[in-house]
Amino acid sequence: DPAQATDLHTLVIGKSGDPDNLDPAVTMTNNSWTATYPAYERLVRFKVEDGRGTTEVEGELAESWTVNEDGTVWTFTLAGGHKFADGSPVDAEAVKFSFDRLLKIGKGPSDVFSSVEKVEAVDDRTVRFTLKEPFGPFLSTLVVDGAGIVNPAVMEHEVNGDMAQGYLADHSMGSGAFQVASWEKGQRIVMEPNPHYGGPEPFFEQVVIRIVKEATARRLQLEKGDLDIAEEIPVDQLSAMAEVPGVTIVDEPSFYVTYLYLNNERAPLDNVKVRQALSYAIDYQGIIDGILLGQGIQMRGAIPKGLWGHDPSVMQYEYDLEKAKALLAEAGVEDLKLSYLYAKTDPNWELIGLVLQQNLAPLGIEVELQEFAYPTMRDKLDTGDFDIAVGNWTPDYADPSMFMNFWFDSERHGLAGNRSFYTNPKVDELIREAATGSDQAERTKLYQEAQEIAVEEAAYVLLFQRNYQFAMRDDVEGYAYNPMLLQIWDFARMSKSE
Amino acid sequence: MTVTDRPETLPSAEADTNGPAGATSFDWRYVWYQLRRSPLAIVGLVIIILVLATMIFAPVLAPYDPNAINLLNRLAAPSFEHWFGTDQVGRDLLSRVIYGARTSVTVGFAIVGISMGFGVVIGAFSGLAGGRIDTVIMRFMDVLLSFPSFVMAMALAAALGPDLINAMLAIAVVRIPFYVRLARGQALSLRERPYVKAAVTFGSSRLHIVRRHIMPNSLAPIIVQGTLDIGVAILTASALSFIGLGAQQPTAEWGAMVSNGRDFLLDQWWYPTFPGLAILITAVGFNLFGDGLRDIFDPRLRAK
Amino acid sequence: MSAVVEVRDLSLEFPTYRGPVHALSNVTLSVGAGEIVGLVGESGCGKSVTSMSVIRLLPPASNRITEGTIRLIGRDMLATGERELQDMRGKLVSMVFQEPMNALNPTIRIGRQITQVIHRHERVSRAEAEARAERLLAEMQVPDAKRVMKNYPFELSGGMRQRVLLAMAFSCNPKVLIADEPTTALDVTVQAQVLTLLREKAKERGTSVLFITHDLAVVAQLCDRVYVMYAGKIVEQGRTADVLRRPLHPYTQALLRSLPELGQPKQPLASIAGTVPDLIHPPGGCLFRPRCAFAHDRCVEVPPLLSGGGEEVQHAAACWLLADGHRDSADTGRSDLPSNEATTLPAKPAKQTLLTLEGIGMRFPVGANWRGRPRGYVHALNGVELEVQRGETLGIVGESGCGKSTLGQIVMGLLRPTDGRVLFDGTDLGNLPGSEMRRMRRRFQIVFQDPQASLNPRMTAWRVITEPLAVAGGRTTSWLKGKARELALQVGLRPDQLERYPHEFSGGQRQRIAIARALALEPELLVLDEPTSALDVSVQAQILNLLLRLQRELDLTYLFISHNVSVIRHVADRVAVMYLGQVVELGPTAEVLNHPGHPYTRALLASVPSLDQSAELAAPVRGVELPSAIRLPTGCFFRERCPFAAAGCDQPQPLRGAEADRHLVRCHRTGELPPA
Amino acid sequence: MSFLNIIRRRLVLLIFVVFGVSVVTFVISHMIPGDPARMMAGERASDETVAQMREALGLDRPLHIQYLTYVGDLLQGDFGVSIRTQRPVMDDILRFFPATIELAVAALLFAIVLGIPLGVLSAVAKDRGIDHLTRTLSVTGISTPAFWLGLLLIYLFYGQLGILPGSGRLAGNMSPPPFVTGFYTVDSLIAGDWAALRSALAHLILPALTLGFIHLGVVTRQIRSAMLEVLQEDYIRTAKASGLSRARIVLDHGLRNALIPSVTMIGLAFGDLLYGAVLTETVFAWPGMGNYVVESIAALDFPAIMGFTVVASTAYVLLNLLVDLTYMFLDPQIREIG
Ligand SMILES: Nc1ncnc2c1ncn2[C@@H]1O[C@H](COP(=O)(O)OP(=O)(O)OP(=O)(O)O)[C@@H](O)[C@H]1O
Ligand SMILES: Nc1ncnc2c1ncn2[C@@H]1O[C@H](COP(=O)(O)OP(=O)(O)OP(=O)(O)O)[C@@H](O)[C@H]1O
Ligand SMILES: [Mg+2]
Ligand SMILES: [Mg+2]
Repeated sequence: DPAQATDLHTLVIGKSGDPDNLDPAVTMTNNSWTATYPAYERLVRFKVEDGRGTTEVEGELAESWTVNEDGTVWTFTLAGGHKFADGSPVDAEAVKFSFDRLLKIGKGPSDVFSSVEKVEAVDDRTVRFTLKEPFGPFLSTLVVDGAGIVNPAVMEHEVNGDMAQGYLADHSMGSGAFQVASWEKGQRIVMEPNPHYGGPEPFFEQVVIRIVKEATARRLQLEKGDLDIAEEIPVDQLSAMAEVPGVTIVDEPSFYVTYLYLNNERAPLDNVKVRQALSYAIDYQGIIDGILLGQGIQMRGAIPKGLWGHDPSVMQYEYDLEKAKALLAEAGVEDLKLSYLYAKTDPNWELIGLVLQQNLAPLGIEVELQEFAYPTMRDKLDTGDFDIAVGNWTPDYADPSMFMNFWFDSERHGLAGNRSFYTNPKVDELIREAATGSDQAERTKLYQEAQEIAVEEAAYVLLFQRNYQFAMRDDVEGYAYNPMLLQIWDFARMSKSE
Repeated sequence: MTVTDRPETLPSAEADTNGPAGATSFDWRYVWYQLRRSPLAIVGLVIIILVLATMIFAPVLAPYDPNAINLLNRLAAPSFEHWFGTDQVGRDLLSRVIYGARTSVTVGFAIVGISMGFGVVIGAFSGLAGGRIDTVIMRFMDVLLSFPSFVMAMALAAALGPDLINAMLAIAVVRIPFYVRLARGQALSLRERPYVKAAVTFGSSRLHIVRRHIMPNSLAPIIVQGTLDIGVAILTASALSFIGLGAQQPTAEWGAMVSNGRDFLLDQWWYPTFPGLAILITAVGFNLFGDGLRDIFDPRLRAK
Repeated sequence: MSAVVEVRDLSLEFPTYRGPVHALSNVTLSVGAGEIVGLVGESGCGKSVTSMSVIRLLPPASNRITEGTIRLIGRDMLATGERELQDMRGKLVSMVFQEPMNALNPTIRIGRQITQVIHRHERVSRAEAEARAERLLAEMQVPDAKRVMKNYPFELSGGMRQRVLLAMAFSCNPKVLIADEPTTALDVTVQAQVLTLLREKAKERGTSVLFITHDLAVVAQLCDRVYVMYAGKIVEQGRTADVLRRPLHPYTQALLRSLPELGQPKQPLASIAGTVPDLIHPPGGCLFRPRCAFAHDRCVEVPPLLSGGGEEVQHAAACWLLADGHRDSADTGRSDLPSNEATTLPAKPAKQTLLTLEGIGMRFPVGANWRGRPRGYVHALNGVELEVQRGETLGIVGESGCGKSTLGQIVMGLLRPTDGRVLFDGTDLGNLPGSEMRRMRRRFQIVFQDPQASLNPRMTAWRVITEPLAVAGGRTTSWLKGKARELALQVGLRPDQLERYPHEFSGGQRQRIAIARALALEPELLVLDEPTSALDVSVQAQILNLLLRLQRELDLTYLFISHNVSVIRHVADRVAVMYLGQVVELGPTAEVLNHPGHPYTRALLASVPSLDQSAELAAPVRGVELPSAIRLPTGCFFRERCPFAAAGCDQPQPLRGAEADRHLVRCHRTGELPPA
Repeated sequence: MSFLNIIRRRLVLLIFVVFGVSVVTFVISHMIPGDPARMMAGERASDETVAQMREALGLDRPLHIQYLTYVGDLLQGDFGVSIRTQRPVMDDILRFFPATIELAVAALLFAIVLGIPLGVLSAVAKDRGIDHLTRTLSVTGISTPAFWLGLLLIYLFYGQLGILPGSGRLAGNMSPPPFVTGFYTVDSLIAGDWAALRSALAHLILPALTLGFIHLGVVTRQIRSAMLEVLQEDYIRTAKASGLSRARIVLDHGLRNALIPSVTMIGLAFGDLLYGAVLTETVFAWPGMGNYVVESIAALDFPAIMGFTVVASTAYVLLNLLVDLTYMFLDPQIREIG
């Protein structure tokens, strides 16, 4: 039995990368959210039912809310009793301050709230958001990390009008259960309980987030009990780890999807037949079995399984070489040479490229692998300088618009999302209408209609919806998986058994 | 005719009482003799020959197509079918290590060739020209030498796009100053040799002096340095590949293979181990042989 | 007399890649108590190997002693262990080596290097050791010993260093001192001082000395007895006077006769043909046989040492002639001296100036200050005025560093003088355009000192020789080869060897190649920068003969640079004596050398050791260091070292002479000097 | 050459190097596709957000203005803001620098302490068994890919034997000692925190060994060849002829002189440690500059890369200066004449 290397009241998480910045108005990475999400509270949060997170929201700081007729004015009533780590209460002013700050700083996280026109503190416990136009997913956007409520006292640390960005980059000033106590760059972040936390007293006296870059090392440390949780274990090692006594593998379906962009504006992929041929030529199950070791499912439509709006009956391409050949012949193209654009960001991308090379060879298509640094790759994506590229996508908030509107709206050509340069006016119309509506059933219908067209036109090759996995000591309790909160743990509700 | 003026017709006139050939002259018998006495250099030579043979006969030696993937046979342990096991897309590692010799050794030679070629020409010219031109060139080289070379290579490779050719160029560029210095030093010292001065006295052109006197006589130390450098170049190129800035898939390259295999070290130790060993052995070969050559050619180390 | 050093039948070989080098074969020698014994021979004959073997200093792995014994003060050195050997070295026997420049550790202070040796062998306190070291230095005539103790070697001149090494060698009062060419690298004036010192101290302390040299004159001045070595063998031994006066072995005879001091000026010397045998494949029997004028059938057997008979004790030589009674003295037998036909010098043509040097000055920058400017200048030449007449040989003589080579290079246009002009045949070389300069260059050529370094090791002999012609272009290989053959014959090389590379030739042959190359363009003037100083005397004689013959045949003009007064005396028509970058005396050779007018010339001549034992070796300059060429002295440059310095010497001296431009001297006291 | 002269030359060189490095990195950074503003704004940012960002960063201004601004800031110690971490580059570098130096010093100590005796031994026993062994070791050191050796050591000492930690600078449950030098080993010693000292040392061993092994080879080889050269100098013969003991000859006369040329070599090797550090730090997740720059390069975070290269090359030039001065100090010929 491996020794209990960590304290009972300390939780140690091993992650592969250092957070970049701890300011919720600045950071855009999951690695940072591991620390920032628990350090701040938001107006709403995801519900937990039967120990599992759902994509539905409930109040966190907010007790209740109302929305006006046309969906442009949202009024929240705060619950009270929530306090920042310095003991000051979380009031309407603080909410207004946080959103004003977010929008003023104007970095990545503010983008979700571009529809917000103004935020007003009506009284101590009432805040009112006015939107420029109705925005269906507004409520669900309030759970994102950027919507964390920051203590206005932070302004004491402002330097040269930076709205305290310098300070918050490596400190926290929220009302969440744990606050950042120290951060040795590249090594670890130590979090300690917020003495004024409004919720029940947490079990842990300390949470340590350690940066262990090598997967191998993370694995060894977890097996030895130096870590309680180890993120990002390569699939190949999961089965071996599962055998180790004291280790549990958390393995859950996620909204994390991987797909291929086909450049819809560049010959020959502007030909729908060619795109369809490619979609038929790929050995989906082979990829899932071979690369993910079966830890995933083939995508069916753009909206992943588990998210509302998912359509279990939409058409799914399957590996059919004959059909692919036929379609290609119909398109009248041969001896194709296509580039495959990828980066090292996701190790699977390279493997997918290798499989693609192998899969398309029988069609007489030669695939050239082109690897670039991720920023370069993105630039090429932005400008459409590729034939085939690979991409991963997770939703920021739990709404099908995260997929449908981002992926298919022709206005988003070259932006994150529609990197296939897909254009279909009918689809545009459907998804735009769906985005502004506030009735879930109505919206579902519109999205499914649009999805059917887009899938038929094979704008993307929809590869797989991957499982989310990490390894955990089996004495860690209270973890509730939520597909929207990858790499985020609710430390306040977790504990360890003796 | 008097005794004093008779041509030396004696059979023993070949006498070279000063022992082995002069400091820079080349005597194959001497080289061979020294090599034989230096078992390590022989080991190096044998390794180099083996590596070169592997490189040339890769298609014959490799049991499989190095790029054929087989997702059903991923990460197979070494066995009779796959002596070195397979990688995470089921490619035969032995075949990839064998083909890797082509990439790595070619890259090594290319890097040294490029940096040596440019370096020697610039250095010889600079040394012979002297004066202001020399000063400017050498200051420039000083600057280049002070560059954090590996990081520059990394940045260049990253910016130009990770690619073996770019990595090669990047490494070659930052190595040029070494050869410039070496060749310039040679030129400076040879410039003072009486035979070069003599050549000046009968009106030789600068080109003649460089071609006939400087180049042939500065070659030995430069070649020795080059041999040693091939090992370094192979290591550097594989290091760039290791951090993902060198060879691209599906090219078989040792550094990239170690890099890909590092995550599998614990359960599939063979994956990073064999390509790493290949780098090590090849570099050892060139270094041992280069060391041996240096001992032979370095006049300072010659027994008096 | 009990021998302190006794080497018997010592044979030693070095294994090499071409086979074993038989460096010593059956060497037998002994040194008695208090005796100074010389070991002479040409380069590579095994002198150093012998001396190093005596104290077992050769790295054991590099050589093999095949037979023989070595006894030192009664101890069998071949049976002594390394520890004991270490105890003996420095205490019972010490050694002084040739290169004082490198023989001291550059990073340790002089004082410590000496006390280290004392501490090693004697248990004395630090203070005592230091006091003793200082006393020793003072004894070795090191001025300001206290300061020198704190100096590093590079701060001392060569002569000083050799004194320090002597102090080290004498520090533990050894019974035996082995000196391996201790003065070869020194200037003659310094050599004279060091030799005098060595002899005095050895006699004072009763130390036996084994003195190794290639210079017979030094032996004459220093040694009681002498051994002559040839190709790893002792060929002759005896009292110095006997050996030098009545050499028994043909080699010794020939060697003596090839010395320029014994020849007639401008007449061919009796050189020894051929070269030293290859010690890897030595000829059987007598090793000198292939070069010996008296070789006969018996010589295929190894000759033993045979007494020369007569009243001379221990005078013996390894030559069958002595046994067979073919001859009994050097005066009989065939003479190698050429007939007198060459002695009639061709009549000098009317005076015609070929080369004129006008106020030549040359400064080299040294060091650099923080702004990158030179911190000072070496004043290598300071206003040299010379004229060379067509057809004559102008000799330039002077000690190391006096600017001889610099002058040669300026004449050749290899260096551009900082002041003054060089006129060749009336044309100022300083402002010739490139192409004309190139054409002009063909009319004067140079031969350098080190024949090895003057030939490109990667060119075959014929390419080297014809390089000047090939540079001009437009010649076929066969034409060039033909030309090379002609030139080779002219300088006495075998044409069939022309495909070889320089390292396959002997030193003398290489110098012939260099001369052939210089002749290729049929120049009028040859600058000869110490063309023989890297060669053995026997080979030197060959080259000098060759040069004299070529001058006659081709009507050449020579600027002959040398530090060797005898060589200059032999070849030069006129001589210029240089000191610190100035010509201090100039005139016809015989006149200058027989009636020197400048105190420096006198000192120089007095320092040259003579074969005549009765001529006492003198150390006539004051023991002051040679002034630095960076901070030149004021007034007469020789003032500080001059035994005749007087008022007025602090003024710069012009070259002046009684008979205008026949014999010029840069000294205002010339007339007042006592007769030499 | 005088001390002042050396210093002057190095400082002038430094100006050129910094200028050169900044120009080259600046050019490279503008050669690459990829818009820093977009990178900073985040994946899904709208065009307005990006434009706003670009303006804030001054990226909308002409290139030469951007360069001048950059150099101007540089001279004031302002290296700009990292794209990746969005923090001042200088802060980041200062934070990571001590870790790298600690590792490099440890590696160099290992290499020197072991390499000098080995080199001496090898030279003294030239062409004998021990020489072959030492040379094999040193050539292996020089030829070993650091990244691979690191992996093997982790596998062995951490994975299989479990006796040494395989990554990081300190056990995860420990707080670093109060900052004095930035070296955890030294700082924990100062603070008297033995547990931290033990942990810091344990964490240092494998990376230092990995990095040091290469340099062990370099040092051994250098000392050997310098010793061989020195041992056949005439003054060694003089020492032998004076009966000095072998140890004294080898160590006092031999090593003393062999060290002088070796100082330069070893000093430059220290500069090369940076190269090794990049790889070693990656493998051992050592939170130092190497690691930082690899990540910056992966993200094409050019303000960070430029900052790093400027600092690294400055350090390199200063190191060279130090080496030159040491060399001058060791060589009496230069020291005394000045
Ligand atoms: N280590 C060695 N290996 C091979 N041959 C050697 C070695 N040392 C000396 N010899 C050879 O032994 C012979 C005698 O050399 P030694 O040094 O004794 O000559 P020397 O008389 O001292 O000459 P010099 O006047 O040039 O000093 C030479 O032929 C030389 O080439
Ligand atoms: N290139 C140079 N740079 C600096 N100093 C020089 C240079 N060449 C010669 N010297 C100096 O000039 C002086 C004269 O040197 P030169 O070589 O002409 O003397 P030399 O009489 O030929 O001596 P030797 O007999 O030793 O050959 C010496 O002090 C020498 O150190
Ligand atoms: Mg000798
Ligand atoms: Mg000279």
